[in-house]
Amino acid sequence: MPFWERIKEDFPIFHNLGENFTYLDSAATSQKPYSVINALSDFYSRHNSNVHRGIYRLSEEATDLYGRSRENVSRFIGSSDPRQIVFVRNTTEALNLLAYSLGHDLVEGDEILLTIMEHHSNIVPWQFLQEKGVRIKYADIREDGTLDMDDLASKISPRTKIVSVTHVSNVLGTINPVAEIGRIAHDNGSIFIVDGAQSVPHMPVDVGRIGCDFMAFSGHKMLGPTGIGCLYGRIDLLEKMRPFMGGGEMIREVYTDHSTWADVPEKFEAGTPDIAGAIGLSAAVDYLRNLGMENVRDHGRELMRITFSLESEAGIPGLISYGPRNPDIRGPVYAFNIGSIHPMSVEESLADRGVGLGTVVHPHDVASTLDGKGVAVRSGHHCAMPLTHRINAVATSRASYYIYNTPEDVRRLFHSLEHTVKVYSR
Amino acid sequence: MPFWERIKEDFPIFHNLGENFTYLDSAATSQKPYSVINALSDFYSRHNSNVHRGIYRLSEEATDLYGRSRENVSRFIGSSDPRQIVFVRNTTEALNLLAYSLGHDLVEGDEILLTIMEHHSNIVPWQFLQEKGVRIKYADIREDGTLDMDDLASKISPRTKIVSVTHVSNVLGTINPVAEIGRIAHDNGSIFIVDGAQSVPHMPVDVGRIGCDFMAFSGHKMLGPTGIGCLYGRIDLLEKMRPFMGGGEMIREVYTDHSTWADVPEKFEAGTPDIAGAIGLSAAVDYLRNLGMENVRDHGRELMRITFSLESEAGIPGLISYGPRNPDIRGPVYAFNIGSIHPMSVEESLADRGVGLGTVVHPHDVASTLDGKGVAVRSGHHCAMPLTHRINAVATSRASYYIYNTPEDVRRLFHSLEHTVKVYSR
Amino acid sequence: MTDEEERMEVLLDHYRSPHNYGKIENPTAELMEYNPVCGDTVQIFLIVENRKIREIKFMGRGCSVSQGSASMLTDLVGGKTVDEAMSIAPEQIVDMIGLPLGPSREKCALLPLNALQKCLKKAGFGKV
Amino acid sequence: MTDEEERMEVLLDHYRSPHNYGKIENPTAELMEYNPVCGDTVQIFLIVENRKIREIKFMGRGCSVSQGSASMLTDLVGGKTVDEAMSIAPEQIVDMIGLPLGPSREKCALLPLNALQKCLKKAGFGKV
Ligand SMILES: Cc1ncc(COP(=O)(O)O)c(C=O)c1O
Ligand SMILES: Cc1ncc(COP(=O)(O)O)c(C=O)c1O
Repeated sequence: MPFWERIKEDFPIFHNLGENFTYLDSAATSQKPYSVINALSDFYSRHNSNVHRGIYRLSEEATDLYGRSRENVSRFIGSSDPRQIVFVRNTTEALNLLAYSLGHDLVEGDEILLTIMEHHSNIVPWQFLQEKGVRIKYADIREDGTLDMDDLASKISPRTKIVSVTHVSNVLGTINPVAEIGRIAHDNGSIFIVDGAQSVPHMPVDVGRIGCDFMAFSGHKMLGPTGIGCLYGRIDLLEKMRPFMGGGEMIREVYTDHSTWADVPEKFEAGTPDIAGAIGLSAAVDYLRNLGMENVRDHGRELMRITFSLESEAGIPGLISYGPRNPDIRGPVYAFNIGSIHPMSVEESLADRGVGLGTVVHPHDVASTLDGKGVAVRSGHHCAMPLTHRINAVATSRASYYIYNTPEDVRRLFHSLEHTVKVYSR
Repeated sequence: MPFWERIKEDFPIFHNLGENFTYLDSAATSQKPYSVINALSDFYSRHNSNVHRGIYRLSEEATDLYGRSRENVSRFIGSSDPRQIVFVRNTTEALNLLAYSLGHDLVEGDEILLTIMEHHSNIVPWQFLQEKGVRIKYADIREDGTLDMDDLASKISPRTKIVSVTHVSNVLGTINPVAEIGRIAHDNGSIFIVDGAQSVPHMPVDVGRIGCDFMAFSGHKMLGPTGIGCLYGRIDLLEKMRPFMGGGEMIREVYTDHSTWADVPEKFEAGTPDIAGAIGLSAAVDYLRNLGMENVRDHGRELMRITFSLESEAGIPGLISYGPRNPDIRGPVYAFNIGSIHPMSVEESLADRGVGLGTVVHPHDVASTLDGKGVAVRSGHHCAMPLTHRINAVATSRASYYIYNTPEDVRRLFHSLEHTVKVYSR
Repeated sequence: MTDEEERMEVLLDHYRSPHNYGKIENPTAELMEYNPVCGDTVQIFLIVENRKIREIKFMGRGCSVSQGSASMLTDLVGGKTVDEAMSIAPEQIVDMIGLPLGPSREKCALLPLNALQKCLKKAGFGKV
Repeated sequence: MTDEEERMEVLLDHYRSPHNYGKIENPTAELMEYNPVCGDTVQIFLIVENRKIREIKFMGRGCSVSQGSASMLTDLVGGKTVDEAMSIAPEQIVDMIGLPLGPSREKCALLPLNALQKCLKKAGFGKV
């Protein structure tokens, strides 16, 4: 078992920002251990050169390091072939690649099935296809913040070409039953895409067992550098797909009137890739594998348990929190509000009496007051506006945990929340 | 004046790989100084968090650093407003963004005018538009490797919606008269795009003086990290354009049935950007500004002068080199061959006698033999197949220089070339 | 109480019991301003007579900074001329609140001023 | 001369005066293989009789490694059975050349073998 209490020592930022810094925004981006930062420096200081096409040794070294990073990431998510990993900037680019490439073949009346808890990255790229008459449907959630599987089943139709679902909600923390959704999608003949942005960093993920056709995730949320992310895709599907961006590296031959494409995955990696980023991500994968993803998952679950128990102990007036209460189907994300502020409605506005009444603290004020106590949480719609509206909130505050967080960090959250309520109810 | 002879000391790779390492592949990617590598480490060790939307201090710091990087890059290329800088992965993505966004409004019969010396990044994205009937024309080059301006003028037409031209050829080194081409394009009512991948790193570039509507360039070729590049675009045009990728950060509001876009430049930056990459690029810009871009340009010109003079002194049998001989219209790129190997032609094949005869050394053998002497050059088509065919070569070898290269490096190139010829003519 | 705590108290008073909160029927001008980054909203209603702000009300949703700032601003400009209102500088609002805000909360603080000045412009009282 | 220099000499001899260079009219099978990364090309012509390679020729464009390897390979397989040819492993070619190649030049070295085996497959002689 990892020594969770000592993990912060591997992360220079905790050393530099000191004892009083409590980082609870890892769902937005994670901190980076020395090993990842050093992998970047080491690449630039010893191996830096462009990949592919160079036949001098340095370039072969860089190509080799880049290729090994791909293999490493591939193994990490249970992909049987490194060619199934396309390096992109982030989850968002991975999903856009799919929306552009798969979307090209969709026609008016075709349907895409999402859920109401999707991140904007898994909504907006598909909305671009609406202009050609493609329709988007959203599976709803139940009262407890889980996905309503009946609603999902009822919204799938013979026209549903794509089902794209987040593995773990970045607001509710809900872990969706993706293998089951995959069966429903495949039985229906639909392509099944999983947004793994919040799962790959936090739990063992095996694309084979999930049975997804594609999975998107970001390096920066799993200890890796910014600028690198991955699209996993089944090789037979990637091979059939049209490329997304055109340019260097992704071609076989270019003539003035036409071009032919390189093999997968290069076909989808136009231009000089983020070579150092891929190498940094590989170092992050090594770090996580060394901890053990089962352990990482247990740690996250334990922090959620502590969160729920401190929540009841603290009894903060007006505290509302969102998402499933069962830590087994819950990622380490805790979104909450102090009092509920509904979106302003123009119809009701005559009866409106403002918001500054009772035990209601706006999420901004929560984040700001917590920040004053050294606790970094995010507030807003967390790039999930449809979900925020669905739970009838203007915004939420969100604490999200990762491997370096400790029970003490959770205690600090609740102490600071108590302080916040005091400030705003004076 | 910078001490050119001491610049290598600022680059850890030269320290680590030692005296005998002569890096002549900066047109593919440049080496990185300590200041850039340290900027990355420093960000991850002290300021790392996601940008935008966070109201805790750390996130405001990261947002501030990211914004300053944008301002710094903007000033560096003479842009009057930082909102005109969109951060992308590389030149290739910048040009794809344009091809997708501007291309959306093109219709059958519309024309795009390129030159035959373009990099694949400035060809393939436009070829994607051929499927909707858009036509691509290529302005030819003259015998001396300069752009044939008469040919360009003759190929522009009322249907020409876009003129997109490289500022400096990555094979011939030709510096194109972009301001003049811009006038021709604008007089014709065409949008004018400049591929600055090989100019921004090597000479003072002022988008205002050039008068281009858009310019694309890559950080990794100008001392910056991999994974970050820029699209400069005139603010009024960017504001009118449709977004490229959809997702987080680029939206104002997302509803289940539609979304609205954030302001420029965020509208074009979907998902978590390469925050550290942008900060690293800004450090690279500081380093270059400190040297002085006029000095950088002089240094490159001087190395080309030395190259031409060593070329004539050495009198290497069969040596052919490409591109203009006048260092004033020539970037620090030197493509050459030892003997000429034409592409294999099926018609001539009966008369074909192979290539292993006379003083002909294949570019691969050149690069490989040079590598044995510690000299790193690239060989191949340098992502410019149409140009390579145009100059009737199967491939070329290319030495390309940057600020850390010295006259001694050029001498090593020619010594090693002499050695190469000896090996292959024994 | 420190100076900062005192100013915080003032802001919170405005937030908890906002002055000039509500709607004006048939206003001279009305405008809703929205900060997409955080979702804060301020809607301004004005009655202007002889280039003077005779009445101002607001409604809104948001944090203590945006709503408190709106309350303080409406106190400040009631009875002022439109030219005076148009010439209020962002720094004045930040000073009026008097708390260390940081860039994103500064945007919250300035939302009501932006709404007011846009509203006046929309009604044709912008400087020429 | 070192061992490596000697092997280099052998390769260069094959490169400068390739064995079996040229075209066969009406071959049993013919195939052109191309390495898109570097543009090297090898075209193989075969006459097969009774599952034996009676004649093999090649034409090509490329570096000493790809063309030298083609020359050596055609020497090697002339007269062999198609099964023998199909069972040549990549390592044998690398050993035959006997020089430190590195990954990208190894691809050059293997281009002729790939061409040959693809050509045989195309002609129906692939293992089932
Ligand atoms: C002229 C030119 N344009 C575009 C590119 C593509 O740059 P990147 O691979 O960084 O996208 C290059 C670099 O190879 C280049 O030299
Ligand atoms: C579920 C989910 N999907 C997608 C994303 C987008 O990730 P990125 O910004 O790295 O593209 C996020 C991160 O915010 C997320 O939580």
